[in-house]
Amino acid sequence: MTTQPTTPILSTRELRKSFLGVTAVNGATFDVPRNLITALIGPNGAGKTTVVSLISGQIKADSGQVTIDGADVSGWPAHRISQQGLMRTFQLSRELGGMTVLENLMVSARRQTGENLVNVFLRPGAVKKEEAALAARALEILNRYGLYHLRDSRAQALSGGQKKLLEISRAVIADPKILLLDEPMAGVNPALIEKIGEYIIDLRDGGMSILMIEHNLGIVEKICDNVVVLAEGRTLATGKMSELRENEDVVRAYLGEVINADNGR
Amino acid sequence: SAGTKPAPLVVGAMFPFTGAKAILSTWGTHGVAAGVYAVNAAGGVLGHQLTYTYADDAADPADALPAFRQLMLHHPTFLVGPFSPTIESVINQFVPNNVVDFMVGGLSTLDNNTNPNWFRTSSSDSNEATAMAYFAISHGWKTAVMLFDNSANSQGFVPPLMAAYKALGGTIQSNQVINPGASSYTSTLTSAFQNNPAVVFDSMDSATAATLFHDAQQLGYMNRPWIGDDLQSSSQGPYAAAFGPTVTTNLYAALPATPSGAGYNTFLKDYALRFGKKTTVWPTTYNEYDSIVIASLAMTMANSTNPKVWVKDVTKVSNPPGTACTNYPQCVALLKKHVKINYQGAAGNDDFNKYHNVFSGFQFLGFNSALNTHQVAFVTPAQLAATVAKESKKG
Amino acid sequence: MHLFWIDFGTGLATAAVVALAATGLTLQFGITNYINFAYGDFMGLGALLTFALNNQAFHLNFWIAAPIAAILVGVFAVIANQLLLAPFARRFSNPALTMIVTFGLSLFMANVATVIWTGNTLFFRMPISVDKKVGPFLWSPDVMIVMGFAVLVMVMIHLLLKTTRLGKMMRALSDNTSLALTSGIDVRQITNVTWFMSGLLAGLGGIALAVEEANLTVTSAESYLFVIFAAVILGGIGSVYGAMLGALAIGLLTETAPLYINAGYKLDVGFFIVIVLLLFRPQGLVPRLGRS
Amino acid sequence: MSAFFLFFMTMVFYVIVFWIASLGLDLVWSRTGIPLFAYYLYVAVGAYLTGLFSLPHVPLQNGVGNLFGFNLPGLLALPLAAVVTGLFAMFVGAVFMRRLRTDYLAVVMVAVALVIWDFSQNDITLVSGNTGLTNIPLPLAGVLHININQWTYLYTGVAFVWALALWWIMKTVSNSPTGRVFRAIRDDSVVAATIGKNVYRYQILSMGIGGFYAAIAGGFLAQLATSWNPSSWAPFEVFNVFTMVIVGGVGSNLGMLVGAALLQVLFIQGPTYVASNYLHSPTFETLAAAAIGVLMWLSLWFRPQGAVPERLKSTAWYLGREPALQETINPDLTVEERA
Amino acid sequence: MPTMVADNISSGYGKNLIIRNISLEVDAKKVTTIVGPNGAGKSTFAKTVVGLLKAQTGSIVVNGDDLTKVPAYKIPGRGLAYVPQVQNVFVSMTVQENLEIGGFVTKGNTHDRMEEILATFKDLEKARHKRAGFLSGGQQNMLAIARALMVNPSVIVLDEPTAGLSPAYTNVVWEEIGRIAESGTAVLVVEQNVERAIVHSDYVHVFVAGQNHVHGTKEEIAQLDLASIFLGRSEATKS
Ligand SMILES: Nc1ncnc2c1ncn2[C@@H]1O[C@H](COP(=O)(O)OP(=O)(O)OP(=O)(O)O)[C@@H](O)[C@H]1O
Ligand SMILES: Nc1ncnc2c1ncn2[C@@H]1O[C@H](COP(=O)(O)OP(=O)(O)OP(=O)(O)O)[C@@H](O)[C@H]1O
Ligand SMILES: [Mg+2]
Ligand SMILES: [Mg+2]
Repeated sequence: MTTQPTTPILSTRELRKSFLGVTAVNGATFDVPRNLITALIGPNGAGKTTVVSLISGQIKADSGQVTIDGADVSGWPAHRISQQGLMRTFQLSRELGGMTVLENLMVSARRQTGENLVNVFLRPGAVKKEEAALAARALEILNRYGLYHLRDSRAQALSGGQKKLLEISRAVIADPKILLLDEPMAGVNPALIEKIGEYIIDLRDGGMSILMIEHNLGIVEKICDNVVVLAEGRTLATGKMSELRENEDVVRAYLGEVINADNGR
Repeated sequence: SAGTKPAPLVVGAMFPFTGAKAILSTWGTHGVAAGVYAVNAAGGVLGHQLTYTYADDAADPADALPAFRQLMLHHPTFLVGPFSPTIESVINQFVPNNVVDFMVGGLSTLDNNTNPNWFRTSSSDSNEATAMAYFAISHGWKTAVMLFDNSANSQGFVPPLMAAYKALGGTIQSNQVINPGASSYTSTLTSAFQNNPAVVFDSMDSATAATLFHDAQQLGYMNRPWIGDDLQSSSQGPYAAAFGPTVTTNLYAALPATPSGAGYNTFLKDYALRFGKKTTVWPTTYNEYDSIVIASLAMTMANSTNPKVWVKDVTKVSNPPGTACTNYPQCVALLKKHVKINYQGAAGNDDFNKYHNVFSGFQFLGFNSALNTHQVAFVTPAQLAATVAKESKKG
Repeated sequence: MHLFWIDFGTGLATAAVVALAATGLTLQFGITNYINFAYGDFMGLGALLTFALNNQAFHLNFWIAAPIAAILVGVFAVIANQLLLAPFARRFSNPALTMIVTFGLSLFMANVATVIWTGNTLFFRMPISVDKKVGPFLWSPDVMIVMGFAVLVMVMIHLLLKTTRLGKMMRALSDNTSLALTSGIDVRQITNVTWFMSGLLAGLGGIALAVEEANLTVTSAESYLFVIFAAVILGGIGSVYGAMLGALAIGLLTETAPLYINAGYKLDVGFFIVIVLLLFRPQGLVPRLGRS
Repeated sequence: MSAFFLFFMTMVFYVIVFWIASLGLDLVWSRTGIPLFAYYLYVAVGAYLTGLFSLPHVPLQNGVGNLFGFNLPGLLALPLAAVVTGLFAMFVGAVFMRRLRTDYLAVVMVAVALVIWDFSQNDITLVSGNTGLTNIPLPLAGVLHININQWTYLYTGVAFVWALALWWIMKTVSNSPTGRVFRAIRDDSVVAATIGKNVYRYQILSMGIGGFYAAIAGGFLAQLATSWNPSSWAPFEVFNVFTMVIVGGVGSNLGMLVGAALLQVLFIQGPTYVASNYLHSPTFETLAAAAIGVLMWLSLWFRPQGAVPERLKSTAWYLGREPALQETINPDLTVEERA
Repeated sequence: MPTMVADNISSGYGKNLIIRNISLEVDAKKVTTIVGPNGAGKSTFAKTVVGLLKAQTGSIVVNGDDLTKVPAYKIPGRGLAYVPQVQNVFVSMTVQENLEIGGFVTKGNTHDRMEEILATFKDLEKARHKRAGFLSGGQQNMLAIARALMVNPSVIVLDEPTAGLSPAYTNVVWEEIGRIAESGTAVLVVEQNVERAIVHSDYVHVFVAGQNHVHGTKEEIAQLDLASIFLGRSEATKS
């Protein structure tokens, strides 16, 4: 939080998406400030995961606009958005099960000379050197996230919590400008939650901007600089967690009573 | 030297034993076995007995070459087969590997063959097609539809049949390519028969024919003559069985050569001796039988079992001029007396032209209610030649 | 116009055959979530067993032999599932591998059937039926029986799935296998029932196909398999009603197409439509909620 | 003796050809996760194009002919055909990979192969329908003035050199970062896209390489048999190649050689020989074909990793040595044993 | 006598054992909770109890009825119901059909029971003819629990019923759990959130690395330094 953010790193405008007649996202509009941790909270089925998938391009929006670092990326395919400097993790971990943990990280790195076949055959030396350097960097990250001893196991053999960590380290190695985390703490034991919280703060201090979905309000309060509340696919409120606890709309939609089953969905 | 018998001579036979065309191997093996039986019963060739060995080409060109190499392991002096689908993938092997081949099958692309070691003992489909056209016109059937499946064999009929039919003054109203194995041909038939043709020419595999005939019955199209190729010629065969009630008046099948006469009777006798009286005489068996007799006679005449030597005598024993002979021992006896012979085989005169093709006449068969065949007409080689001459005048 | 209606009638007859088979295929897919490439051979087995009972072994009347044969195919399908497919599906979560296993089953069945029945064209012993004009259509009594029967089967399947306990259990299983197990559904038994029905319908479809084709060979149903697939995919794989709809569409399209294009390509019309449809609507006509 | 050697060489030739074919399928199917049931289509396209490139133009007459022909030397026609087939495969990939989910893709791929097979049988204007291409020239035979038997030896050698080169290329590709991206797509294509890989482009690339390999195999088959027609490539023959891949070991380049040899010798050529020479009955052969299905089941069940299993790439493999880094034991992350 | 007794259970996937020699008891009218770090084997234990995994050693007895060798699909009929953590409803079927399926294990008419349950779960009553796939995550969890209750089980096993639920729903679900226990059912809950578990349950088991590390009443457990038990990584499962 050294430089005062000028333009938001990420912003969405009037995002809309429905599945088979069910509206999941209905005009979500919010900004993610630069170099801060922003939480995206809201009741189950509010459309949080869908919003993240719309931003990262896994799902095409019915309408609306997404801007990353000033560039309008609406309608771009997922890989191009990712190359723009955005990384995401998944609510239900999606590891590359048949590859080793080390390879899970290596494959995620950006701009590899060897990912072009021409270079593989014409510049084998350069590719080889780059690979060794990359492996070393991946090992460092694995060490930081406590996965070093698992480097040569197949990723599918990891436990639930380890897979969450793998998701985060796989995003980190790509050194994104903005990181989207979908419930990184869900199903993780309390001790690890603390730890992951610290890692996320470290990443922010290293210059990354973060948007994380989370139901654990304790941790949200602790580490997030900024909170966006989503309900029924719409942005309900934004602000600091402490302010939002006072906000009646937020209390009604999320913290207090259960929403009625007939409310639109 | 006394007491030791000369080594047997090997005949290699290459047929599809597996795959969709496996039925052809039944034909081929019966013909080869009958021929070998006939020659051995008469004391063999130059004192050698004949034995035979088979290889499976599965009617697949990619499998034909290994099959050929398998046969060569037995050092055959000549081969019988393969049928049309695979001949092109082995034909270039015969000269370098010093083996003579006798093929059975109508593939019209080989009508102008120049390979010295290749002979065809069955008449080309192009002749058969011409005969079918001639037969139809001679009955006054001047409008026709053509229903030929997409196999190489059937499609080989199409250009010569069209040319001949037109040259003789007929009109082809519709030429449909039949895609085998469909569940119905109703729509194909309805569009083909729109203009009420006088006659139908057809060739297809038996399963497809069963479906198509069934549909044609439903639509009432079986009330006119259908002229099929030699596949449809067997007594109680699947085509006749599927044709329906009008089979006795409306189904005709072309059959190359003249399975009648002395040569054919000799063949029938040998066939019955080898397989028993009741065995079906499969199509083309007389062609394979003739192939073996002709090769054996050529070896006898050349007094050599080396293909390089005797291949030159193949046409000499089978073509005129010469004393006609209709069975192997009789022909051998004449050759021993240094008489020039002209073998008249089971399939007819077996005279090879300069492209090593035989050019036989065709008979047309009809069926009785028990689905047995009887000859309805015969188209002579001379009539065919005249038709072809007319075509070139028109073209 | 006259020709069009005759072809349309044939299309309906074809649709009946395709619908029988397609329903069986899609039921099984719904439960097991992998495509059975041996389904064409199941169909063929139905026709071949009918042939065996009709012409070879007991010389039963065709209309008696056919249901017995179809039931035997059902039993065979259960055995094939128990001994081969279920163990593979349990062991390998990747359905593509089980798909390859069914490919192997197809190869196995086709070749063993060739050993038993040869590759020759076979005919049922049944009287030749004469065509009848029904409205603008031309149908033989055999084909009309097949069509009526197909409609009856479709209605029964609808009632089974929507109203009976067994049907609801099947739908539950198709939705989520392990949850069905812990909800007290005997998954193995329901899976077997499904395979039995799938086999039964395959057998019936194969027999109907042979009746329509007026003959059978060991591989004729196998080569028809992709027409069935086309119908199933068109309707959205795993969806029973979709399969019925798809069958109707494929039957009518392929049989009327030759009025406008070379008849040699009429089946390709079906494939072509499926390919184009999938490019624009990848989930089929009737998409299915649930497993994604 | 020479008959035996020629037979042996022909077998070797087939093993080499199917090694090449299974290398290509292995890349597309086992390493990129595309259920390419249309693989034999590319074998066929390669064969047809090799023929057309090396044949002269034969105008259609009496239902036989080829629409075009370039009279190129066979040695050149083969790689040229493979390149064109690779581009064709990429085109097919570009059309179908865009939207389809895996099981639809599998079926649609078979449908595409069947439609084109149907077309190749029905259409007589392009490549003579079921008659197909004939008299495809023997490369080099005319130049060196050798007969077809000597040529068989020579060309088996040529095929072997090709196979070695293709093996080395495949090895290099699969060990490269590009190969790693392929495997990521196989494991989870959504993840591959989120980490910035252009999944579609890599899938098409994989299809292109696979098409190239298939075409080389097809071209060799056509040149050896000097002919090619629709019965040379019933689309379901692809099952044999899948079995080679499974038996050899998915993802293993040397495994493909083992799989190809095993299937060709023990399950295809062997039974044919035994059936016709000793048993005089095709039943045995048919049962051997059925046994290929059984072989695949047994192999998948008892040795799913195949004869030569794929090796995981360890840290040491990447670094070229054991990692020097010692794990920092993070005191927060260790289990504290309590009594 | 406890309603359910699990004695000396060991189990795992394939050849490697994940949990070893675990014993625990669940009493009627009581909420018993299992907590523990990720990978400790909590879900594995739950799956073993309900027959999804085969117990390598030990026995499971419910109301004196030995269920150890009983196949999974017969277990609900014997009074032991299970609600998995994820994918716990039949998404393509309506709420009512989901409940009907829950009733299939009993022979008799389940209509009255369904009305009874729908009366308790007001949200579900309103969504009666909706397909379950269109419910929100929390409502789906609710439906799953309701379905398990259709047969009046003696024991109900809930695997992380509140994971990923919003705070509001989390409260609702815990209240419901309390009510279920009051009605006479023995409840076994697997839970991540230790604080919650301690508040709402009567008895707590702490699993660490596949073993029942400590257990006691909620008061006893509250005394322990749980953080240091939890802090740690589960051992890697190398294959
Ligand atoms: N692929 C899909 N098909 C159909 N409906 C979907 C799909 N994905 C999401 N939905 C629906 O969209 C709505 C929003 O879902 P989403 O997963 O975005 O919610 P969420 O806010 O992330 O909830 P949670 O906190 O439970 O993860 C839900 O009603 C859900 O059922
Ligand atoms: N299907 C499986 N195959 C092999 N190993 C598995 C499987 N499922 C879980 N495991 C392993 O078993 C161990 C225990 O898993 P389990 O799911 O029981 O943990 P848990 O205590 O429920 O953890 P969490 O709180 O993360 O859900 C883990 O190490 C995990 O890797
Ligand atoms: Mg979510
Ligand atoms: Mg768990």
